[in-house]
Amino acid sequence: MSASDQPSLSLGASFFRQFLRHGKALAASPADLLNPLLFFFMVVTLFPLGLGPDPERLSQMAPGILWVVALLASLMVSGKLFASDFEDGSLEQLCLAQHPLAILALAEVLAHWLGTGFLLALVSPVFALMVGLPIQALPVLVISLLLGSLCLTLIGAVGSALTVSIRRGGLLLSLIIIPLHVPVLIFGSTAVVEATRDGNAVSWLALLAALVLASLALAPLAIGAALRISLDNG
Amino acid sequence: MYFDSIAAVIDMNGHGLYVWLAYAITVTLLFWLLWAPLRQLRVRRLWVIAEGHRRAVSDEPQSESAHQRDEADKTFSDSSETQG
Amino acid sequence: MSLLIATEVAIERGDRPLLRGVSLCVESGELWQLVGPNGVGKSSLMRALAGLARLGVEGAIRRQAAALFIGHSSALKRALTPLDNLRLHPACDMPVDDQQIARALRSVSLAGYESVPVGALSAGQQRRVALARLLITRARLWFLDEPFTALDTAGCEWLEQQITGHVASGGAVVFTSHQQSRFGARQHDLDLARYVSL
Amino acid sequence: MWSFIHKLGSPPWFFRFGGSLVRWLLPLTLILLLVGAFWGLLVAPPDFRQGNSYRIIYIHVPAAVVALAGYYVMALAGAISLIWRIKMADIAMKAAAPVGAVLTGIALVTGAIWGKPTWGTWWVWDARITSMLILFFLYLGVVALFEAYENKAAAAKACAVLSLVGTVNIPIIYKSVDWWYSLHQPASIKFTGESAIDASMLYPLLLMIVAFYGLFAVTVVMNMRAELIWHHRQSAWVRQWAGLD
Repeated sequence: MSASDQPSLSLGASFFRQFLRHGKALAASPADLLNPLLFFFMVVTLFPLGLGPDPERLSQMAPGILWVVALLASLMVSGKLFASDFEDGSLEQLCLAQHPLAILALAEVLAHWLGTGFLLALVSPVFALMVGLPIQALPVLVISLLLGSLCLTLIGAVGSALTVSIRRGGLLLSLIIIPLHVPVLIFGSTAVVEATRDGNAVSWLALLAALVLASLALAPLAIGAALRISLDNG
Repeated sequence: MYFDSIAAVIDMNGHGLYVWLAYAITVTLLFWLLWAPLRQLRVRRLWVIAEGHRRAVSDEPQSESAHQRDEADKTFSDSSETQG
Repeated sequence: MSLLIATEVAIERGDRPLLRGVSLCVESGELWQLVGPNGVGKSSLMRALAGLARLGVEGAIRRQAAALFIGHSSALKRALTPLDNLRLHPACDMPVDDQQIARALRSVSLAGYESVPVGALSAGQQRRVALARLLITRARLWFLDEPFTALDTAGCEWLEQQITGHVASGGAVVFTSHQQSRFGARQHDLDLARYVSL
Repeated sequence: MWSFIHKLGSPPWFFRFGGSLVRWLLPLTLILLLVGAFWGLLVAPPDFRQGNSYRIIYIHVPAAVVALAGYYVMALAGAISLIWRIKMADIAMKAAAPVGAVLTGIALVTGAIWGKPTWGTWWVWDARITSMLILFFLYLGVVALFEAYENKAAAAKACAVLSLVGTVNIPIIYKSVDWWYSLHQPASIKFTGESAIDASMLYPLLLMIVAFYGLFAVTVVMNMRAELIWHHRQSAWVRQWAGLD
């Protein structure tokens, strides 16, 4: 049965396979896809209730509100990223794959991002109008959330990999990840603020893009190491 | 010396409260930083000495009950390992 | 050709030493069972030999061939169908088409269950889906941790055939099991009681 | 040289070496702290703008400087433990984390107290103080992660990864907070000014910084010694040290 002439799986095939597997598992439970959107929707409505309905004040704070809520939504979702893989033993098998664990884990993180952060960014204009964000700032908001959510998901994945073997690790995940989210929040919300004032949002988006590239390059290394450590602790 | 009297030192023309409050908090925290490991070392030394005596006691020919308790402990700790 | 060479392996759990000085050389065509009382460290040693655990493991472990590990957890996504689970399995090491998977599922008598989500299957059926991986792998070195648990007699016979077939074709299998020497003379036993470190 | 590095790795040797180090470094540090505090509090002139509240600089700045340096020391120990698997590096990291956290706490508290007379509010969202607050969260994250793991060997490795990720992020965090601060409130004065401070104030400050570095080293070594004893409580050299045999 095990003829050795057959070509073994290439890295690309394994990468796509892992991406598809996580995507299908995520798509199979629509709750996981809807939860972040509903969370975003509900928490955004809290701000006018807390700060008062005055549209002038709300629209002035809109970029900050939208970005903080997007960050919290990403945080809430990051906890579940590797949880199911850890429980059903897929993580163990991932360590045995021929290809580096960091790359395969990156495939899972990207699939997870598509299902959560990406959708959030596309739907965010609806929430933006609720808090009175000027129309001309909407494109920058969507771009900043697209870039930002990828960065937040990658950093959140590092936290998730570190805390996956701890039983009630959710709170701990927030504690160790929020400080790392600060630059993303600053660059993202400032870009949208500049867009509302017709300032140069592009330079802030460029900084955000730089963070995304850095995270794409470095986060997988930390994720791979953290997953192996969590397995030893499990 | 910049100040000419103790009262001036305490008052520091109005800012004394903040300066001395900051230094007081810092001194207590630094003292705790230095004292905690020393106390921990002492506590652990006493534990090691106490453990030494317990071990000395268990080496001599024990009474029946003590022996059984050791046996029970050993098997219990073995089976508590769910899988090998 | 030796597929696995382990020299002077020591296993620690937390900071409590379990085993020390374990040396093992598995040649192709050999079948090894790790034997020892409950809690001596069979599973821990198995995971170390398969390369799953690094922390608390000392000594040199060299695997000369790709390894396959099947443990207690089945590594199956409950929401996916057996077809998807086997096609997209994280440790899958060869391109597989649907016919091969269907044949494998038929071989573990799960024909017709191809598109039923794994979550809806019974524990025994899930176990068989996990074991179906043995038919679609190129790994020559198999590590099976308690593979016979939750299997009925038919399943055990099937598994015995797979193991003997794999060993006959030049592969090697290291497994743990509660039953003693299920393969009789054809298997080598590694009694871990000799390596327990106090 | 290499034999020295190698010996550092052996617990009994490090325990004795640490003991002799602490015996002279601890008194020296205490003397430096007393002299520095006396010099800064009573001898140095007050700042012409802020008056005597400026004297808090002699504990705020040293604590902030050593707290930041402490994080890098912790991350370095983590990197050594991850790369060369040296157990002593794990113990160094576990010992450095709480010390760094307390020093960051000191920097925050003294900064807040200093803000009251200067700007009339207990908490001021100044760039430096905000970055210090985030550094405090980074420290708490490492300490909390260590406590959350049951298998302490895995805990050390996990904290090593987290502190290395933190180290990469610290410059980015500091820069982004600076830009955030300068964007929203460009006009207000710098907190601990880069303005060249007068020599009569600079020397006590440098002395206190050295003292705080000494304090960091002493507390970390003492924590490590206490940890080593617990880690090897069953071994012969510990019983010998406790005076049993």
